[in-house]
Amino acid sequence: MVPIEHVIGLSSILFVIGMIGAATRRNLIVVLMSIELMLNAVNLAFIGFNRLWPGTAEAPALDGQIFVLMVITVAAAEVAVGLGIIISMIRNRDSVNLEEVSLLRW
Amino acid sequence: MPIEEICKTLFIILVIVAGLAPIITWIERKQSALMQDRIGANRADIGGITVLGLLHPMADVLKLMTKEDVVPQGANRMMHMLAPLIAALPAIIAFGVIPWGGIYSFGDTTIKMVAADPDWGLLYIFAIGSIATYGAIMAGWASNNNWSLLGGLRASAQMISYEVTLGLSVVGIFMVFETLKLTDMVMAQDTTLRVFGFIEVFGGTVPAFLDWVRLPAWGIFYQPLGFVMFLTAMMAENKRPPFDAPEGESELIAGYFLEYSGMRFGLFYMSEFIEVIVIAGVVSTIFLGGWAIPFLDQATIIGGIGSFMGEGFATGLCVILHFMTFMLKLIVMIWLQMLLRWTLPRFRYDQVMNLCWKGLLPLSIANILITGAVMLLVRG
Amino acid sequence: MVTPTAISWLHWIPVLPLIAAVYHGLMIGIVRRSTPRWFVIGLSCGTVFLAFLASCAAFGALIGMPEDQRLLVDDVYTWIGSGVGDQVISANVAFALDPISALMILVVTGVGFLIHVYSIGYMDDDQRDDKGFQRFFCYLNLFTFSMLVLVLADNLPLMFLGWEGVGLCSYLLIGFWYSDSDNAYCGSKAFIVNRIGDFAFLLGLFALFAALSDAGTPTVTFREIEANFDKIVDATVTILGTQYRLVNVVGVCFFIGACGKSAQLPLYVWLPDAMAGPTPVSALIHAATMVTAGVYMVCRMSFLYAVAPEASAVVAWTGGLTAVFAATIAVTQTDIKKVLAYSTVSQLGYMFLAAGCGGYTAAMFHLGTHAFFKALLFLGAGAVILAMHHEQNIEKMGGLWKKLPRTKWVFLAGTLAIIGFPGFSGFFSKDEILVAVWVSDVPGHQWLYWMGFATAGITAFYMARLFFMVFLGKLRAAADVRGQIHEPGASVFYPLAVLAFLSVVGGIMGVPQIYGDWLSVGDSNSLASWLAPVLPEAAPHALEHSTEYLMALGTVGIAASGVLVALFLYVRNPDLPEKMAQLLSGLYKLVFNKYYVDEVYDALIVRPTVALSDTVLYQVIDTRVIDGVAINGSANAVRSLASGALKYLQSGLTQGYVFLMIVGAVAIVGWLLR
Amino acid sequence: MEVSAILFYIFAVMAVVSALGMVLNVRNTVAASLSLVVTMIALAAIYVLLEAYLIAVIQIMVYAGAIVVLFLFVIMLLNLREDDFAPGRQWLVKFGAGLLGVFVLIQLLKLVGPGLPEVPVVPEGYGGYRQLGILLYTDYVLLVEMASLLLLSAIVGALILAKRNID
Repeated sequence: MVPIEHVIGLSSILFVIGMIGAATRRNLIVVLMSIELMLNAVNLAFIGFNRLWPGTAEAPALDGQIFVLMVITVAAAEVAVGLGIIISMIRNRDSVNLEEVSLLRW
Repeated sequence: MPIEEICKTLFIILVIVAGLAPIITWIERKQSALMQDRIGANRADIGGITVLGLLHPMADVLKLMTKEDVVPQGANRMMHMLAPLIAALPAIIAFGVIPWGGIYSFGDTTIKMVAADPDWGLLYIFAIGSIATYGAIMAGWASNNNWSLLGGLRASAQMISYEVTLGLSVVGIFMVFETLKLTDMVMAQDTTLRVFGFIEVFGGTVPAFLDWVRLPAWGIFYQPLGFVMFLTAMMAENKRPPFDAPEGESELIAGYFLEYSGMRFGLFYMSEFIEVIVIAGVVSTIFLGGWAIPFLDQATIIGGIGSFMGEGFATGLCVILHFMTFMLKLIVMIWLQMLLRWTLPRFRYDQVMNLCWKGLLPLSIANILITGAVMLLVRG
Repeated sequence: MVTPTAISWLHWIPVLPLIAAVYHGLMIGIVRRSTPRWFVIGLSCGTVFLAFLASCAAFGALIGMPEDQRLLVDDVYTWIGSGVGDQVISANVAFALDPISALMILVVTGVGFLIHVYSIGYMDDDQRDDKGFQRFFCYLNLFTFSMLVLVLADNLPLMFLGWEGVGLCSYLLIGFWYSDSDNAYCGSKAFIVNRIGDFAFLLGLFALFAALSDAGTPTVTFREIEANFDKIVDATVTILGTQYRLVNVVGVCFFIGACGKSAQLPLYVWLPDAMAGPTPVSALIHAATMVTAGVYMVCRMSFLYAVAPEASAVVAWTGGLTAVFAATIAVTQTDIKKVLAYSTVSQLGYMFLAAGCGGYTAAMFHLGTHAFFKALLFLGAGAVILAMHHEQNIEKMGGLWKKLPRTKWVFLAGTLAIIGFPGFSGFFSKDEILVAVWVSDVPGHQWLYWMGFATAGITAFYMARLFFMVFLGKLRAAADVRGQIHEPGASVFYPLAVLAFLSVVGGIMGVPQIYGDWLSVGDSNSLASWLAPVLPEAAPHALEHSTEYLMALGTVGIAASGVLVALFLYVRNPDLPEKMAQLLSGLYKLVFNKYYVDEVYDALIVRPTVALSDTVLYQVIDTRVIDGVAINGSANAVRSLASGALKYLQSGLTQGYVFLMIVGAVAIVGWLLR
Repeated sequence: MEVSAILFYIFAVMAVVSALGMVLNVRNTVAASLSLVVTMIALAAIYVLLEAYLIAVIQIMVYAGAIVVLFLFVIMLLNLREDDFAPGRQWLVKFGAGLLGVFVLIQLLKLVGPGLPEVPVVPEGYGGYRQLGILLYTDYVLLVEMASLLLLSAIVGALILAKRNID
């Protein structure tokens, strides 16, 4: 198996890609997807580190994987709500362009 | 080692998939003809020979291969091409984990009658099944056609919804067999279930004559409700009648593969039949004891026959018998699906959804609860 | 060190009344549906009666045990547990039954039950608000519970819990008729005055615990304190530069607490006002049980006071002064309940006098007898008040001898008991106290003795005065009530009868040995021998019998003279008192107005406090500082900051927010990785 | 260099490329989401290589099978075919984001750096559903409960957001 540094490197690359996407794209759906990508990158890091300290057969140390499960749960909830927001947004102003939703400002 | 795997995979693809699927189209034709009281599928002939219409599949294949592959205007070409593959591929590779025989040892070599036997086999099938959604979605979206789009929408919604039920309805089986490994599941079912054993739960003792009343320890006897729900959900995943709202002819001409023709359409078409086989395989593996012969487990056969005809011969015989049993069950399940497909009318779309969310989902959860309670009672 | 014996059902004694109280509370507060009267009565009185039976059973169990092993403990659960290693404090909800508390629970549940029964008749005509009846019994049960917790407590915190509980119930019951603002005021007064004492009590508790934990044995359980007490006997504390012995400080602190609860100088002022409550309350709480809690506590901590002569001296002198002081006030009061209230104060002073002089047995003895006859007197007064249609001024009574054929006898019994008529309970207990004072080595104990002696006389005088003015002479009642003066009902009378019996013969339990010899009864003072294992031995009994006879005779003599004076003044020629009042009007006014103590307190403490809190605390601290600066100021600051600068960060562009988030995250990570 | 390493690099490249494809594909949202799916599946494969089997399967089932399908569903429902986003006119943001990204990437890589211990052999049953399930329902049961609460609230919230008129 490759050294874990590479796995972490991959995860950080993905994370940065997602970050840039979240920061630059103005399509709300794509922003959400970029956030998903960031979450996945984090999951990858978790899995990698957990692979590095797997514990023993008697006392397995699977905290990383369990955390990944939780992250996936959160991601699912986030997507549900986010898509709800998108739908209501489309319904109200017929667009998913982030620059058009700027009511909440000074 | 890789050689063995490759052989198995080829066996699956060539024999079961490529071989069985066309035959199933023929079966379906015959079945429908039978039920509609007509003589179906008997025209195709080579020099006047019609082998019960068995030539029809070949004719179909020829026709599909020779037809032109049309890509409509303004369609996303790449996705339009990719969609059928994505639809067909999961169905085929889902076979990898279905055991069509047990684990046999000839002297020092052991043979596993399954291509891949991961610890998480059933989950693998679910995962693959969830990928299959994309075929429909991509097809519906890529072919630049409103009906296709609607079909794709319906398909995706329906498949996501039923995946939930699919997963939950077999949790009871996980709990009973305490494994996700399909081979282990079949092993666990290769025995008998004492019908009156529940008496001991309440502190009684089973009288001997009642102790002889037994059933094969099949999942269906542990989880009748789970069996029904699982079969329903699987068939809904397959988008065949009565769950074919996504491609309902009367509403959306052909749904998501409206714009397809030639072999690409053929792939969609085939994938449904392959899916039928997969369903039959999975259901008979989980619920009908796979290759297990009722009341006659492997050890008994090998021990019994091996005693006077030699270990090796007995094992070989066992292999054949098991394979036959599995095939038999497969055929039965396929036939059952055909029966349903030609019996039931198409559900309306909202009915499909209601059945999933308001019918099967609560039922499956209740099933889990009941199973847990009973297991607590029985196994402590 | 007595090894405790486990007992499983002791906690039911307090819990039973609690059940009733909780039920009533739920019914009144949450369900808000009125319960039928018979059920209220049955539940309240029934639970208390059951508690009484349980107490008797416990008492029997205690008697059944060997002399020096009499300690039953019911450890219910750990209430406060904290600390680690050897620095651990653990206060359990544990109930301990030893001879003292056995005596107490018998008194509390027994007298309490009688008073419950009495209340049925007394509160029957109480129409002031719809739930009044049930509310009254709710409080009464709650009080019984708290009192039982107090006396049964195995450790100081739990005792303090009961201590506070009885204080609360006293407050609730004094202000029971809260629709009249005076009553509410009196309740608050009682509560606040008690706070002072409780504060001192807590200080003593903390000091004791601190010393014990310094000594390496942090504990709050009575018997463990007693066991480890020798470690801290010689400990000293420095307060304001001067060094005191710890035991004295703790003793004084506890005694101040006792002062608050038991209405001693200078904290007695609340008790007379407490008479605003219903009469059964005055009888139960402010005569029989609660106010004796201080005495009980001093006896409970007697091992401490035994080695703290200065503290004991404080106790004794405060008790003695209170006894005389209150007695003199009682002479001039005209409200029947006020007279009894001051008499209670002075009798409590008696008890503290005894306790301070090391006569703990005598104190407990007088506590018991006093519970009987003072409860009897109050209930009798209540009966009279009922008969007079809530007329409490004795100058409007008189001549009830004919009108109340039954009540007068029980009242007479109570009066004789308190003035120490030979053979009645008060006689023995008072003598015990005086003997204990005489033989004690408290500085100036002769003075204390003469104080007690004088008090006996004054007590006889004012009690006789009360009795004569109420029952003898001619009827001075208002015209409208004259016609309908009637004997109260059975539920009022029979408790009186029982209490009368008890206060007549109650002395049997502690007949001093001299009379024992006289009656040729070995060990006649059964109470002393009963309490002997738990109470330290009083000063060596260095008196020959002749002296004791002489003292007893003196007491009887002065009491008799007091009665005769009263007879002369109030029966023979009833207009003489007026003349005397005119004659020495200054003194009369002084005494009649209770030495203006309330006014002095008002001027010295209440008004300055009110003024301070009104001007400084409210107008400056609260309005200016807290409201002005802390709340509005911060709000204004935030608002100006936001409207000035921060709002421009709200560009409304989501990308901008994401950007800022990322920058911040990067900054944090960079800081962490610096 | 053994098989698993080769596979890992293949899947890594696949993941990065498809992620870039998702982020940079300005015109076609559906294509973007499909490339996200590819990333997910590649990641799942990498999980398998890291012997986190259950997580891999769940990754496919939840992310690929449910979440992205939901994205696609919404995209199709709203029929966002041609992206109506005017290009350019925010080169500053893009530039800054790129710069920031590079900085963060360097930071992260520096943070990881070399010097992690050698990859050990996994114990028996590592990453299987048994151990994970046992852990989830013993040590982390509170976490599971909280997750269930979270999902419930998410369902309700999504319903209220998407419902046309709450009645």
